[in-house]
Amino acid sequence: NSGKAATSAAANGLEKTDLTIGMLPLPEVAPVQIAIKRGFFKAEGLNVKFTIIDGGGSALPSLLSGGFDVLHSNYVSAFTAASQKVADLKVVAEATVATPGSFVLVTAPNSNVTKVEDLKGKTIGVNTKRNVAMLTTSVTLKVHGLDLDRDKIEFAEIPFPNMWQALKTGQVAAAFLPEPFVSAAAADGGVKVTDLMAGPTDSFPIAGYFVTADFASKNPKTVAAFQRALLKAQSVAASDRKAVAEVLPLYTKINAQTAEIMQLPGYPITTNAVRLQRVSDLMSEYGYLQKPFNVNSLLLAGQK
Amino acid sequence: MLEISNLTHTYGSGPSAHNALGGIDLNVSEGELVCIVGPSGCGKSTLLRSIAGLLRPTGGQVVLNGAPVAQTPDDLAVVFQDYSRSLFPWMSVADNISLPLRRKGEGRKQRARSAMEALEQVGLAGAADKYPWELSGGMQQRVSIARALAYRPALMLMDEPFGSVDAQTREDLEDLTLRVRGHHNMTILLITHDIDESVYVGDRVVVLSKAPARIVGDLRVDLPGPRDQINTREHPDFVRLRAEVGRLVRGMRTSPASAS
Amino acid sequence: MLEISNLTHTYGSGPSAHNALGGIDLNVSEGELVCIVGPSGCGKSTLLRSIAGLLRPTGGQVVLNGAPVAQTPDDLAVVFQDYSRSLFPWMSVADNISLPLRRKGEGRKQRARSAMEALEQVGLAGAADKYPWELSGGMQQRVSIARALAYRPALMLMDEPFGSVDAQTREDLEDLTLRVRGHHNMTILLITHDIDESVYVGDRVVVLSKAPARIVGDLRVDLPGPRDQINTREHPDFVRLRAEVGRLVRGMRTSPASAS
Amino acid sequence: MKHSAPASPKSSGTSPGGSPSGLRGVARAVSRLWLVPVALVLWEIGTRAADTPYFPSPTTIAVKMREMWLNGPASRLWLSDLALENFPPSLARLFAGWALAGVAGIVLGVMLGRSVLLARFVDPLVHFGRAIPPPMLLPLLIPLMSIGTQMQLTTIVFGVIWPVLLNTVDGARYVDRQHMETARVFGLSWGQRLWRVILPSSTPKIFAGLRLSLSLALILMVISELVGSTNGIGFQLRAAERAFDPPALWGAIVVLGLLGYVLNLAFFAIERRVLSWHRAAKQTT
Amino acid sequence: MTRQAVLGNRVLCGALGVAGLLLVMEAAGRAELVDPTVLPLTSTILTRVAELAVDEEFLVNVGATMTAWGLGLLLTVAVTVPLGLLLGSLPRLETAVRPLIEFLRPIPSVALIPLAILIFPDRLDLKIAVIFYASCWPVLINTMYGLQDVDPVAKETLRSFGFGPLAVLWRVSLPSTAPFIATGVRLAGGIALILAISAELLAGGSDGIGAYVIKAGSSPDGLEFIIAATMWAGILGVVTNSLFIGAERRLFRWHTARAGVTG
Ligand SMILES: Nc1ncnc2c1ncn2[C@@H]1O[C@H](COP(=O)(O)OP(=O)(O)OP(=O)(O)O)[C@@H](O)[C@H]1O
Ligand SMILES: Nc1ncnc2c1ncn2[C@@H]1O[C@H](COP(=O)(O)OP(=O)(O)OP(=O)(O)O)[C@@H](O)[C@H]1O
Ligand SMILES: [Mg+2]
Ligand SMILES: [Mg+2]
Repeated sequence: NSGKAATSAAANGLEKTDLTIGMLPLPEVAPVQIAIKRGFFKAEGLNVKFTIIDGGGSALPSLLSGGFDVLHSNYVSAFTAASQKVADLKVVAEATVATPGSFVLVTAPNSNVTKVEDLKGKTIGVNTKRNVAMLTTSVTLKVHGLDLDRDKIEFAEIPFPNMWQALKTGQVAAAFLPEPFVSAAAADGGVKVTDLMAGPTDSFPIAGYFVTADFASKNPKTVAAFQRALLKAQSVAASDRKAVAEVLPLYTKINAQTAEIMQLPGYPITTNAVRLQRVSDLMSEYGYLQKPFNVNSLLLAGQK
Repeated sequence: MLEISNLTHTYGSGPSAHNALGGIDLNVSEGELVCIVGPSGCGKSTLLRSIAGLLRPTGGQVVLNGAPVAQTPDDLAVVFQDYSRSLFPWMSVADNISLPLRRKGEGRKQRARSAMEALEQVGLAGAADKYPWELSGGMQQRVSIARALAYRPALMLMDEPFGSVDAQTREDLEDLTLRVRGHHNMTILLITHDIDESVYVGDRVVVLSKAPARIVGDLRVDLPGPRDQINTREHPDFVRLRAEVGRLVRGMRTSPASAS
Repeated sequence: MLEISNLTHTYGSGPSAHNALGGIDLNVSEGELVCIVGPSGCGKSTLLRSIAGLLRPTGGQVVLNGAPVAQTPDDLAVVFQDYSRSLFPWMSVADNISLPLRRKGEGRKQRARSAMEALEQVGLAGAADKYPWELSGGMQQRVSIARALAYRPALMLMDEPFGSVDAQTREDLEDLTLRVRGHHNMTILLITHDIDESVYVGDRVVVLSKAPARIVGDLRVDLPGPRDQINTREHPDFVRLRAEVGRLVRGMRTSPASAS
Repeated sequence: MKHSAPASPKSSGTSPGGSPSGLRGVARAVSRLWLVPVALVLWEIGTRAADTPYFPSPTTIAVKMREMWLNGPASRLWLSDLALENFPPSLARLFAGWALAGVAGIVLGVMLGRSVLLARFVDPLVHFGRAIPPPMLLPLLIPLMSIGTQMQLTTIVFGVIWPVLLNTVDGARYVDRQHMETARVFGLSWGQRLWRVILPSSTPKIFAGLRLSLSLALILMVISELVGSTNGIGFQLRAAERAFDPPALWGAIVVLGLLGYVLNLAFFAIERRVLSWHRAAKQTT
Repeated sequence: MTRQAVLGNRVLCGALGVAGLLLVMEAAGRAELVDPTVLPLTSTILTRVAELAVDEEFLVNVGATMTAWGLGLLLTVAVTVPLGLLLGSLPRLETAVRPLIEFLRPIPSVALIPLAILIFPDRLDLKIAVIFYASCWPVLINTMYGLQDVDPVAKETLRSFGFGPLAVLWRVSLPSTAPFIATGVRLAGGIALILAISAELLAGGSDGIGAYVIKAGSSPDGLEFIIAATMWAGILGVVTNSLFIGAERRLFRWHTARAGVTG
């Protein structure tokens, strides 16, 4: 099999066949696993390995130093880095867009917070400040007529696995939770205050796959091969929930049971500049970016 | 006041074990000054440390005022052979001396006075504010004597207390010890290598054999009147006793027991 | 070989300064054994440490074999007064002795042999594999003597080397020192408090005054033939010299200088 | 060592001959600090040559620091609002945590050092605790205390107590036997043994531990501000990291370094006083 | 077993101490002093701890962490002890370098990890570098403090036999400082473990306890595994520490004997 891969690699003229991808252990990256498992990468002549990371932001240096070739990162971090000119990045593909119910503002059972307006003067838990969690929560608050400064709403950084602890002990009044934490919280009596991905954040792009501009220009064929294989897997994931549930235990601790009931994110099969620009625009609106940032600079020639 | 019966001690175990005390029986009555002599390394310090409760002997027992010694007994002072390591380098000389006096319930002023007095007695009045490591060997030794004397214990154990001072100072310290003992009715055990000294200061001289230490001689010193460096040392009994002790000590070195 | 001229040393500075050496002039020729006596705390160890280059005197100089001593001179051995602290607790007795021999370029076997031999000479043949802290005070002192003897230095400095051993052992060690000195033509400076000893082993006895130390007597000891513990000590010259040294030392204690 | 004589505790610290003249003070400062400008220049040259955004040059960092923290009025020592908002709470956490850890470490350390039996029972727990990375304590801390000061202090204490504890255990356990025996013989009370013998004799080691833990406290202060905090130097550091603002990140690092240097200087001054006997006693000429 | 035998047995006493604490914690959980849905019961955690012990995947991760730990600590000792001896015996150099040391020491490695990644793309190199950075300080400081504690008479003895400063350093200062250095290394051992795991946590990686924890964090049920992995970090700490203690006891018998510490 590897012999075949090698020949096809030669035939394709790939500049680099061994790729390492840094990714978070989330349902978002299930397609990468599908592509590995079903040999989509192999078929393109690629040999893909993955490394678990803790956050797109803190792993970015690894991408820059060549520790990874491809990085799975949320857009907020990546756009911030790009606009700060810390890194010259290119989007290889979109990883996920939000689906209803996959990112929810949750409170503990018996909490006196039942609707968004009750959050005045309260603290909200997010996994990381200045990321998609805080951005979408801020947007939602604003939609409900709340203002962070005026209404003295604060954010506290708490890792997702500890969020339920923090909610139940009253450390935070409400928390931003993604799946599968939403399902788990619901099972223990957690109350959904609001879906965070609605209105201005409906189908909000969450994360994508990035390479450095340098890598993209030196390895165009490899990047194209990677895209083809990944997109194939994206469409499998988008249409076949079983396929996702199957691979989740390979790289996460999500058990089969949870995998079946949890809300899956959307797996887009195109890279949509307009959609991405929405993230960037919201980021400048909420002060995450000092000046407007045009995502076109992140796109590869074929995506524009 | 002190009854030692069949005291034995062995350091270590197995093939490298060393039998230091081979069954010591010794009674010391109150107010007595007993000198202990014996060859180097025979077990004198070991005996003394057993009496002070610093070492749990492997056999036999030490009874002090009717009670067996398990912990360090009350009202005891020791002048250690290794005096330089027994002074606390973080305290001035005066503090080193007055620290134990707290136990005697003496007030701050009283303690300072006692310390000064003791320092004067050993000829170190000027060294009160110095630190031990600023003193010469002999001065350190005198500080540790002063500490023990100022404490006025019921039982005083002295391990070669005058080994590092000059002849004249040594005589003064011997006389000082005798004087203090007389005033306060202390019981004193004094280890020395100086046979003359043992006869001069002792009421009794106990001679130990080579390891394992056993008592090979226990001589009562019956010298007349208050002792005096010149007359006592010329007294015929002194000369006789000294020769006798000398013979006993020397004998030990060539006795078959020493072959072990 | 050794010329000391106008050596002074003051410890510390300011009001608490202590003037230990007050101008010492001393010449020692090769092969001589000079004994130094003086009251406790007068500055003997200070003098010795200056000669060994362990202390930079505040004035004067020490010239050894024509060269001023700045660093520790070559081919020197010291028996420290504080013998227990000068032995290395992490090494066995044999290793303690053989360590300096490395400098002499001796091989491993040769070093072991020299160490054993020295230990036998001081009567500690059985203690080679023990650690210093397993030995009695007197045994430790003998180990440190053995170390110096095994080194066979050209110049040996001994600071109260026989203070902690019994009378018989002391005599043996005195004779041993004399013997080794004769064999290897060492120059020896020996500090002692025992006036008899100073006369018995010394070619010369130098008497120091109370602090600041000055030389108040320098007596040549002209005793006949090889010395011998019994005959020498009975020799009329011995008795005379010993009395003279005694007078000098005692005199110092009551001289007005001592009031300082 | 070329000192002419061991200084006595009274005269230690200042050079012989009383107060140092201005010139000598300058010379001393130069001998102490000459390496700093050299290092700075090398750093500047190195970063300029490398020219990567993650490693800004010291001048860039300095400009950024000035902009962030030093644009206030002279009456406040030029500290900006941002500085006043973030530095004092951090320092308070730092000192409170360090002091708590110091006291607890010394007390526990003496207990464990002197009681063989207690040590036997508790030793595994100590070494267990020591090996747990403070950030991993979170699941245990959240249920037990409230986010904010309580949890921050706990994190700091938990992180910095170990050097003090271990060094104190060591110091208290290995008091020279002769010293302990002397104390026993003269019937020193428990308290006297502790205050007059065990503690003084362990101070060199305790100070080594305290010194280590002081810098650790700075580190733990940062770590403690990573979760649930709304101000502090660590919070700013995290924010700079999130905002991909390397000069600000380095600015926080430099502040920590400077703070550490100043704290250590102060600590050193205290230590010199407390341990003067030790230095003098152990000095060879 | 008699009371004497129990109290005399180090391992047994330690186990009793641990068991006692665990019982108290379990009791607190059962009495609902702490909500078991918030903090899992001690018995639950212990089950997870036991599960991990036979979980091959986890053991591979432990292996990776310990490899980094061992190499990092080795590098630390190999570099820092000589450096500490050098600085401790050359006061002038020490004075000059001290500002830099004191500046570098308080810089948190967590802040440095992202920067270190840029220099060390390889995860093992990164871990070793970070471990070195954090754990060299206890060794350095303890070495320098230990040097101050050397008995001057011992040093003078060797000097008097004509040995040079290097020989004195090697034969007197080093051995007599060794117990102090050992304490520093023992401290460093704990810090190194923390840093190995922290580096894995922050920088990610394909293996290591920290990587396992990140993975466990992907799921709400992961909390128990995270706590269990934390327990394993502690257990590794106890194990490595007892190895150190055992070695120290062998090497520094003289030290213990001189202080009169029994057992
Ligand atoms: N490190 C020091 N600091 C200050 N003063 C010192 C120091 N060492 C010694 N002295 C003082 O110098 C004087 C001489 O000390 P030295 O050790 O030379 O005496 P010594 O003649 O050897 O006495 P001894 O026979 O008692 O050993 C003493 O008065 C002592 O207090
Ligand atoms: N800690 C120890 N471990 C093993 N053996 C020891 C220990 N302490 C002493 N010994 C041995 O016990 C014997 C007696 O020692 P001790 O100190 O009692 O002798 P001593 O009579 O005081 O001798 P000295 O007159 O030389 O001081 C010695 O042979 C010594 O080697
Ligand atoms: Mg003895
Ligand atoms: Mg002396």
